Amino acid sequence: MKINLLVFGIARDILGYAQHEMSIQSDMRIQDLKHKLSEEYPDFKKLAKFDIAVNQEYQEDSFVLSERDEVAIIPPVSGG
Amino acid sequence: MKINLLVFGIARDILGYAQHEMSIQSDMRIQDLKHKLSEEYPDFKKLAKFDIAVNQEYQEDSFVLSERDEVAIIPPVSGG
Amino acid sequence: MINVKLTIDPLSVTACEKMIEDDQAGGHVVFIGTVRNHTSSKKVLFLDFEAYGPMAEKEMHKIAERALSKFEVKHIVIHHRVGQLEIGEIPVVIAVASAHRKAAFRACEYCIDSLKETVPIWKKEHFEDGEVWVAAHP
Amino acid sequence: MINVKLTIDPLSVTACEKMIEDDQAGGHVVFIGTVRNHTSSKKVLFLDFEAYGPMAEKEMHKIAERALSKFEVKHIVIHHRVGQLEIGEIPVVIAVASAHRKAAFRACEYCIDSLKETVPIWKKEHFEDGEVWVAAHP
Repeated sequence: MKINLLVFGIARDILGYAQHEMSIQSDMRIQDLKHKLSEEYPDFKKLAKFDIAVNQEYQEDSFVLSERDEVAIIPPVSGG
Repeated sequence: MKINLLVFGIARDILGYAQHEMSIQSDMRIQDLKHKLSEEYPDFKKLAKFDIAVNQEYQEDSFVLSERDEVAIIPPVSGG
Repeated sequence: MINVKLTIDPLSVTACEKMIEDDQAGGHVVFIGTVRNHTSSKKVLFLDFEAYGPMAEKEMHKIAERALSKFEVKHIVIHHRVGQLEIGEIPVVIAVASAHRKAAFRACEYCIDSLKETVPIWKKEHFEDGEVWVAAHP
Repeated sequence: MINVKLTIDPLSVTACEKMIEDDQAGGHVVFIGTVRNHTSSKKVLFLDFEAYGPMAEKEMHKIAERALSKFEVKHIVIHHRVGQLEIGEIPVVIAVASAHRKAAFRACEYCIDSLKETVPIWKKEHFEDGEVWVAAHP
């Protein structure tokens, strides 16, 4: 299935793109996505942390992704 | 001896004046002045409290007044 | 920097904020007091503020000095107005700048709390059916 | 009342303060963040702020709603700017109005603390010799 991956801040520097239609296995959980990203791009392991938002809401590691979800990689925020 | 008494807020309503050159006995302490005021004007006893400033500084009850001091009656403040 | 003012003229919040601008200070906290239209369910028409002017400015300065020594802040402005104030008008503005925001919040609150305890300023509330010196009686 | 805005245009502190005016609210607390000219002794030239726009506004709104339910306050305005900001410019303004000042201080601090924890906005500091995403690394 496909998700729409949005990438911000330092995560965009790591991946090299801001947006990407990504093919993933069905029923992938957020923890699986985080693991996959960290394995393919070890620089993710150097971050203080990174979160995942699905359809503009933070979600837990156990959350299961669905077809067409808008999935955002949220590195440590620093607004204000 | 004489002091220059300044009177503010509700204290002015009680005494009926804002400023007064008052004759007092030498070496009068603030507690004596407070007592004198409260005896002559019982409405002072109804206040939440009142303080005395001498030459624009708050002073304790034990403070001794001097000739020509600027003595202010400070009823409960309510700025801000 | 400390700036303290007691004035009969309307206060400018913007002017207070300008005074504390500093390229080294990233956190600015401003307290603005305004005249409310009621106290404990009674409708307020307007307020009168009077002050023991010279002492009030001295006390405001002392408060700012104490706040500068207690908290890691750079600049403190305390302006207070006297005279007759209508509903919505501004009797007090306190502006604080610091490198870090927590100190600015603490210092600003310290200043307004202290001002209401020690600065010789008195307000009289005017209602339709009378008037009262605020806080005078228990 | 809640008003939340993410914008590329300069923020107006005065506009935020105007929005929270209320004859029933006597205490107004405003937090203004500005761009400092240094971080940990390094000279900052300018900052770049980027946001996940729609989610950032949602999170700002959630923070304001939580603050309204936690504290006795009436109005909360949270404005945040994105894009390139020079030293002294204002990335964030938070304005809170309440009947009593203590709640306004608590709510304003809660909003800026929460914003810095959860709102998807990122800033990159530009130095003479490079640039860094703030807080990205431990």
